[in-house]
Amino acid sequence: MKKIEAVIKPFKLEDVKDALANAGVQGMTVIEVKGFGRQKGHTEIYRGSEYTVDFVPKLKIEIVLPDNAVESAIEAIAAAARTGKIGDGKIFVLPVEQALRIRTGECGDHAV
Amino acid sequence: MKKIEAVIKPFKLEDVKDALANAGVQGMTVIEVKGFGRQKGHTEIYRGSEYTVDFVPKLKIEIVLPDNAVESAIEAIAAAARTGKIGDGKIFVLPVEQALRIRTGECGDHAV
Amino acid sequence: MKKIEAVIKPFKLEDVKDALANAGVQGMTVIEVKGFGRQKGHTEIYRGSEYTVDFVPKLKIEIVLPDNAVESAIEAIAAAARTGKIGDGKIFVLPVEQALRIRTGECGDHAV
Amino acid sequence: MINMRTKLSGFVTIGVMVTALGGLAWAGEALKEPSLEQRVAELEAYVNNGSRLTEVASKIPGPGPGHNAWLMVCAALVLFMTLPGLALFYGGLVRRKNVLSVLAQCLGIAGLVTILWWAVGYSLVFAPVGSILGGFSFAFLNGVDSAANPDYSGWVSQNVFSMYQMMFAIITPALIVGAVAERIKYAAVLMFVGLWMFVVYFPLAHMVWGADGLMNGVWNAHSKIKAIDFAGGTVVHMSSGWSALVLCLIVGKRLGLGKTAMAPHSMVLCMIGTAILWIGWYGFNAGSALAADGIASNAFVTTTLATAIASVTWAAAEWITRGKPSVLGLCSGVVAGLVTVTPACGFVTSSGAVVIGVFAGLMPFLACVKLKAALGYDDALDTFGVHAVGGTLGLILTGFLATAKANPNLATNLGEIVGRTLWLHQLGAMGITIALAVVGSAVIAFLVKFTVGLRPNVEEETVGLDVVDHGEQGYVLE
Amino acid sequence: MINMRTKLSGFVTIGVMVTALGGLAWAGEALKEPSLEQRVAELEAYVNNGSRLTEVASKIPGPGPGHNAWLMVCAALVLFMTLPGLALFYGGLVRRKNVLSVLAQCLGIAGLVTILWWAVGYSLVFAPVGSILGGFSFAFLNGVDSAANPDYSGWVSQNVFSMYQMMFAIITPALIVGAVAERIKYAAVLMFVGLWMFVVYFPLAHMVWGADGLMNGVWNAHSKIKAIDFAGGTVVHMSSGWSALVLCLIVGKRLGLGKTAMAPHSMVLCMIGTAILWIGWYGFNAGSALAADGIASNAFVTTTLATAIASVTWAAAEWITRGKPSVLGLCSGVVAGLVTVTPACGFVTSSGAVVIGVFAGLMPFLACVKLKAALGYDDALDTFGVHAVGGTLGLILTGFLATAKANPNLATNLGEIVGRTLWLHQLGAMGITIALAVVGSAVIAFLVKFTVGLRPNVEEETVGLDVVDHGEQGYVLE
Amino acid sequence: MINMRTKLSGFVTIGVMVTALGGLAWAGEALKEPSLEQRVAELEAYVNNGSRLTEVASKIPGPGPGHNAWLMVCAALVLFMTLPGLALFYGGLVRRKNVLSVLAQCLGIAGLVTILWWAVGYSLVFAPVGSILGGFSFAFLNGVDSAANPDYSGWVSQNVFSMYQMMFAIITPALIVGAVAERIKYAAVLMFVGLWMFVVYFPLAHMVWGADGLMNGVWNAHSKIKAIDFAGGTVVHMSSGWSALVLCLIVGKRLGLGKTAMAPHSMVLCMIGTAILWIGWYGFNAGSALAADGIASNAFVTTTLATAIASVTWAAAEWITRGKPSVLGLCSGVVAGLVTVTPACGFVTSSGAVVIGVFAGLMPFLACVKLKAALGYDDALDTFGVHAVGGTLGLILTGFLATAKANPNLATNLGEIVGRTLWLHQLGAMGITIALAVVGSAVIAFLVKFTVGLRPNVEEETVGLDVVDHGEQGYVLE
Ligand SMILES: Nc1ncnc2c1ncn2[C@@H]1O[C@H](COP(=O)(O)OP(=O)(O)O)[C@@H](O)[C@H]1O
Ligand SMILES: Nc1ncnc2c1ncn2[C@@H]1O[C@H](COP(=O)(O)OP(=O)(O)O)[C@@H](O)[C@H]1O
Ligand SMILES: Nc1ncnc2c1ncn2[C@@H]1O[C@H](COP(=O)(O)OP(=O)(O)O)[C@@H](O)[C@H]1O
Repeated sequence: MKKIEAVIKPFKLEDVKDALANAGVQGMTVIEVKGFGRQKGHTEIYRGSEYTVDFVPKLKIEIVLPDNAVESAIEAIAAAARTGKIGDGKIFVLPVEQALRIRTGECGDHAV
Repeated sequence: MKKIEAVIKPFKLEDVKDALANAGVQGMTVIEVKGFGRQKGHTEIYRGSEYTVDFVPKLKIEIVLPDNAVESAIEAIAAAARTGKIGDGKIFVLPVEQALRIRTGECGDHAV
Repeated sequence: MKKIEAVIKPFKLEDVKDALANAGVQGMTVIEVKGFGRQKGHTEIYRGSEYTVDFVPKLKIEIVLPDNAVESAIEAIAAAARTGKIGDGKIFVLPVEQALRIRTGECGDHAV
Repeated sequence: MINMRTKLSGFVTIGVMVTALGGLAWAGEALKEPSLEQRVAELEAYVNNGSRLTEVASKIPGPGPGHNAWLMVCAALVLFMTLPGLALFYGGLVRRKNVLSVLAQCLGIAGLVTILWWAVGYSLVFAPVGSILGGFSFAFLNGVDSAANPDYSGWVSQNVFSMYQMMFAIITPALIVGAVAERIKYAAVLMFVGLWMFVVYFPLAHMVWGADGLMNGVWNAHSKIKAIDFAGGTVVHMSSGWSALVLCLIVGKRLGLGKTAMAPHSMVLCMIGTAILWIGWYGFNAGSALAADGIASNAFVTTTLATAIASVTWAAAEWITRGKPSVLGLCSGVVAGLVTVTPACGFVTSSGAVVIGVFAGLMPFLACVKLKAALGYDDALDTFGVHAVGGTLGLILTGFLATAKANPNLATNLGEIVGRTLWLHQLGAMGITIALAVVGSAVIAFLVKFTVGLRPNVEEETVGLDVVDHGEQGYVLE
Repeated sequence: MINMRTKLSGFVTIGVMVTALGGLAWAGEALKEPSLEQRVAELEAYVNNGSRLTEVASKIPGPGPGHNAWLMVCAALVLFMTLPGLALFYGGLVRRKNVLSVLAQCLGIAGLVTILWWAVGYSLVFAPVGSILGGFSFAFLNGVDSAANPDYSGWVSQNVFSMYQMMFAIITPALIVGAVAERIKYAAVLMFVGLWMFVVYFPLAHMVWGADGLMNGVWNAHSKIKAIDFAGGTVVHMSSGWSALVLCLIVGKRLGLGKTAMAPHSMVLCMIGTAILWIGWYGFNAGSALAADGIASNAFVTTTLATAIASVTWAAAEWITRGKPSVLGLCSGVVAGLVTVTPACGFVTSSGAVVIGVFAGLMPFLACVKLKAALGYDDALDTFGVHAVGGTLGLILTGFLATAKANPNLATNLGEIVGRTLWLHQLGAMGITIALAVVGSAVIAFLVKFTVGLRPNVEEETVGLDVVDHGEQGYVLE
Repeated sequence: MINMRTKLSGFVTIGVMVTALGGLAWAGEALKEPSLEQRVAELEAYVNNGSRLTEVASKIPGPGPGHNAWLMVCAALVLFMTLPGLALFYGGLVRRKNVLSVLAQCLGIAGLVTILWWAVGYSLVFAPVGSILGGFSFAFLNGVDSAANPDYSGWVSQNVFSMYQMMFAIITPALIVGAVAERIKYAAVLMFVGLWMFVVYFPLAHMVWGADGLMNGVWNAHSKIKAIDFAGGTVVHMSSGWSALVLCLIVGKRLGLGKTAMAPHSMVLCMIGTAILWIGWYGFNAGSALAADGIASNAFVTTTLATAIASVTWAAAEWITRGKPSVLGLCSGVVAGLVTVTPACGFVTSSGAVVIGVFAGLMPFLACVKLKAALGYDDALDTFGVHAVGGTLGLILTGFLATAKANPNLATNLGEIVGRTLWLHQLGAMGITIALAVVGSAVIAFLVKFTVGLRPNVEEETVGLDVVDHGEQGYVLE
């Protein structure tokens, strides 16, 4: 099993979700994160004080899935999340050693 | 070392924390996440507009611990988080290569 | 490639970011988390009710980077985040199998 | 909008007068024109909030502008107490997932009670005749127009008076919801309140404030119980507070109470609500003089002093007993002070108000912090601890502190008992109020329980009432 | 400030009087002293809000305290409706990233309209002479001082009257922004509003409320269209509502509409705003009597009843059609009730108000829920559905329900048509109002579009207007 | 409460009268009955806010309803400014972890000052005799009842007057906390304020507003410094603003200033607070006429114009200098306008107010944006920049713009100097006010520093004052 972690632009979530559903992915977990990278934030001014907010709001999607499903999931995410502008985000793949569905106690590929 | 990532129902946090403490786990990190899976969200209606909120609020617990402690921790979480209803969540185990306690500089199993 | 996950005290973010930039790290993702560990939370009292808030707000920093950059990044984080007081946090290193930049489709070390 | 009414006003006011005096002079039989001296006397009566001339025609038959303006402002202020004052005070204290349910309850009660009040409520409380309940002559606000009703207020339009009183009828049941917050169905709240108005509120309000009410010590010379309650210690606070206790016992505790944290989701909202309650309460207390006269002035002062002192006292008690004064403590003290001075505000001097303020800071503090913990009922937002305890305390203190120095009206029907046995009559009023509230609420609560049901199921209560009962979320902050 | 003005007041008031009566008696030619009987008659005129004596010198030439106090309170209440009432009502309904843009629009409009009103607006609306637009004699508030202007209100300072009216001129364009929220440039809003005041508001306000206005049925005996509009169904709600529709069609839909969720970011703010609107609306409606007299009393009551009933009706409609009554439904009903009763409040009885309340709960509900879905325009916060539909509905219902029983002024110029053909005149006013608003707004919108531009670019709209147009965030909650 | 007081009112008012006139006629020696002409003259005096007859008994010895209603409303409005107005304005500008500490400070100050005011404060400010400080004859509000005190306001109850003035005494020290927000112990705030009232506020208020005050130019013919300050430019804004500067210098900068972001945690709360301040300020400024008369009307207008124009000016300055007008800029402009027009509002015409508005938008803008950056003090929420700068500016502009056209009272004692050397007297008042505030605050601040201590430790400041000092969190949003 692998874990895919994808950082994407927030307004792309719907598209990515749909693309993943089409690719057969049924479950995922989404986290609000702040991204630092090439894409820059904005400046806020409050009376005399100027603050550079140098993070950009992003969403991180985490999916654990069987090895053979990884390729298509990555493609689905990449296609759906791309706008071509800076800040589109990254996809990382990590190894997973074990998985368990709490409700049923199922393990491994069956659990995800 | 391994990292356990468990997605659970928010109101189970207290129980899981206690169970882990009993299993000897002393530290963990908790993140608010949105879950997509079999369990469905709800519908909101604002005047003419209907929105299906199809995520469910969940908590993700992350624990890094020595290899030999993994089994008992998984059992503790699974037991404490189970309600038997859809949406109880998942437990994943990932490999960790290194750990460091910032305060002391300790490394490896001593750091977690 | 490796993924560094560092849990730090929130007010250390600026310092850590700067240290990482000096160490050549250009991108990272930051998540607000709740930490449970040796450092204890606080107590709140509302009329008759007393609540022990036993988590401490922390930030988790996630960086994916080439193997050869890991060492210096860890050192940078550890140095910048240290206050010497309990609760300074942890640094974990996990293996990463693949990385992809969505915008360009670049893979591997070039993507991070 | 814009008017050049000036030229027409003679006409206007005559129109009003005919309606107003209909009961006094038979239509057709005109009253004599007043003399110049009588006209001056009537103008002075306006300034003094004194009685109109009844034996001659009035040249100023409409409402008196200063008093009428004041009561319109006060009516708006009392509505402001509920919307959004109480809604925020309570809404801030619940968990995030239930905040809208509290707002919906306050809004829904405002709507429901308005309809009941318009249809029969006002009549049952303020129409003659009866010592327990009024009649139906004012049903559908029939005949309740811009002329004054001299039984209650000589210089304020009766329709304004009716709205002013309605605002009290709205906030009272809304107070109850604090005790059962986070775990009661919306339909159950509405059904409970609908019945409760008839069984508890309308009779109690008539007995205490109706011109021929059983417990109207100040104005009804024939009242059996010579109790006094300036602005609603019995009718508003005791009735709601004791009913709240009964209802929360029957509804049961919130799921997870004692195990999961149920900290207020926004002390900021709670504080905003508190401040609005304080401001609005001037309409409630000083407005209860039904004129912008010296009695209103006195009530304004006593209200301010008791409230500020109760706030300091409560916070000081926290500081001493636990090391920290809290915003919730300061706010609770404010509300406790306001509640406790309510029955007293028009009858006591500023020194009396200071005494009340100290008691008001201590007793409800003990009730919320010690008594509730000891007895273990789940009065979620302390409606009982603040309103029942504060209201009862205030009623009794009024018995001891009321003085004709503060309010000369006390010298008329009550000259014999003020400063002597008045407190016994207050105890009598206390007994009747508690009995009616407790028995009435218990019966209604069981009725609701076995029809629409009181509680959501466990799943629903866990998810929160906002989504379950209203299909909405309080905040969408991502 | 402390004063011992008592000894000086004779002087004060004479100073005021000279200014005030300048137009009536030539400076230098003193009026005769009044007799005692005349002095008493004038005091009675104050109480009755009747006409002053013009043939003798007045001993009470300044404003009358009860009425003047009332209108100052009402002016503050109407400002309270916009700041923060409407700002929160709208601000809570947008997404988090645009909340400040709504607040900035309300604040900016308040400032801009104040300057225009001071410079020429007040004069164009309330100075003689003209049936479509007033003159320039009051420009820069020249001569508008603390004396009353008997053309409009005999016992209120004209400068207070001018501020009271200004608060209406502020809230009206602020209503429009609801339709185009979340996707219009700040500069575009200000430019649109600046022009719109001259093209739509000032003429319309003069026609309906100006003493010599074309559609001022109540007070202008020579008006062509004998329409009535007590507090602004045409001037405020129809004008803003119909303009909003036009503007939102020209601006276009929000990016992602129908695809991404655009749920209100804070129903709590929205409810606070609603409650403040309700409270403030007493200043709007009852204040439109321009005195604390019986007509104000009546307007207070009709406003309350229609509002509460519309709120219940809207929520009941939701409960029936979708199974859940929502806080937004209760709030929308409140606003719809307030809007719909606005033109009627001073002309109908409490029974009439109940009828209005029921319609006000149903028709705007249908407009917001069914009509908008059917036609597909993006009236983001339902300015059209509530204000245009409610205002138009109210105007027409007023035609049928107005009665001299509620307001004897209707018997003067309109005795022949009230209860008969009045509704035809109302239709006439409706036609002119809609035509002016629609055509005027379309022209201005295109003007703005081709100069400063209406919309931010896609990137900016995605990020949100708060950061883009104001460099700020609504909440920093980490 | 319901009343049939009409029949009793003669009695009531006589009771009041005996108390009220105690000082004029020896008890026992009854005044003569007034003639009909005198009775009419006294009624006219009520309408005009003129002086009562003193040589005969009054038939209307209580407060006058229009004026009394107005001042009760105004007292409530001024309290509304602090609770929750200022609390939200400041609370929104701090970081989330300190929001409750600001609310607690405002609430605690309200309670503390009420107790001091009741005990001796009112007496020290308004009781005779002394040019620097009053006496003790009104201690514990002794003798301060519903009758008017003709030294200050002829037609308003003295107890209402005392509460109205108390609301000023509450908001003034509450303004100071803005400068030291986020880094001062709760106990330190309370101790500082407790002492500051005696050292700075009570003397200053007496000197400026006391009938025999040193700097009461308008009413005290024997005043040494013939300064004028209508609603508190010196007493409220300069005193708090200059004290704030001193205190924030002694307390020191916030930890991490300049390094970590300290953006306002909720501009929405800040805007709500601003709007409430604006509304409440009508009570502050127009209420300072102590009557609903023409001077109040004028103050209402000048306040509105200056405020709106300052808001536009500040935002325009931002737009020009940085490309974006911000909500904080619009709000800051509103407050700056209100502050600056405060000393002037009852003395200048509407044209004067426009001039003040422009200056009020520019000078505090420069002070907050440029001066603070240049000098580097940490006036966290700009109490100095807005209140000291605005108040001082307003005081001086009043010296130039005041005119008897706006307020005929200026012609009595000040006829010689208004329009000529008045500004020199204003400078004198400025000097005394700044000296007293700066020296007094410095001494008290060091006293607090070396007893209870001023600052929390580093750990506590990092965690935030809400949890540390109050054991609560502002929001629990999970
Ligand atoms: N090395 C990294 N490790 C973890 N997250 C990263 C890394 N680099 C970038 N990110 C995440 O990806 C987001 C997009 O990266 P950015 O450099 O802005 O654009 P792009 O991916 O188009 O080059 C960042 O906001 C950050 O959240
Ligand atoms: N493949 C997956 N990868 C990551 N997280 C998942 C995955 N599948 C489910 N989850 C998480 O687990 C939660 C529970 O899953 P769900 O399918 O609703 O119930 P159950 O685990 O009982 O089958 C989801 O809300 C989501 O957060
Ligand atoms: N075993 C663990 N797995 C994951 N996170 C941990 C673990 N132990 C500690 N943490 C995180 O590190 C933070 C700091 O740990 P703590 O024990 O309080 O202090 P210290 O690191 O100085 O010993 C915790 O708040 C928690 O977020």
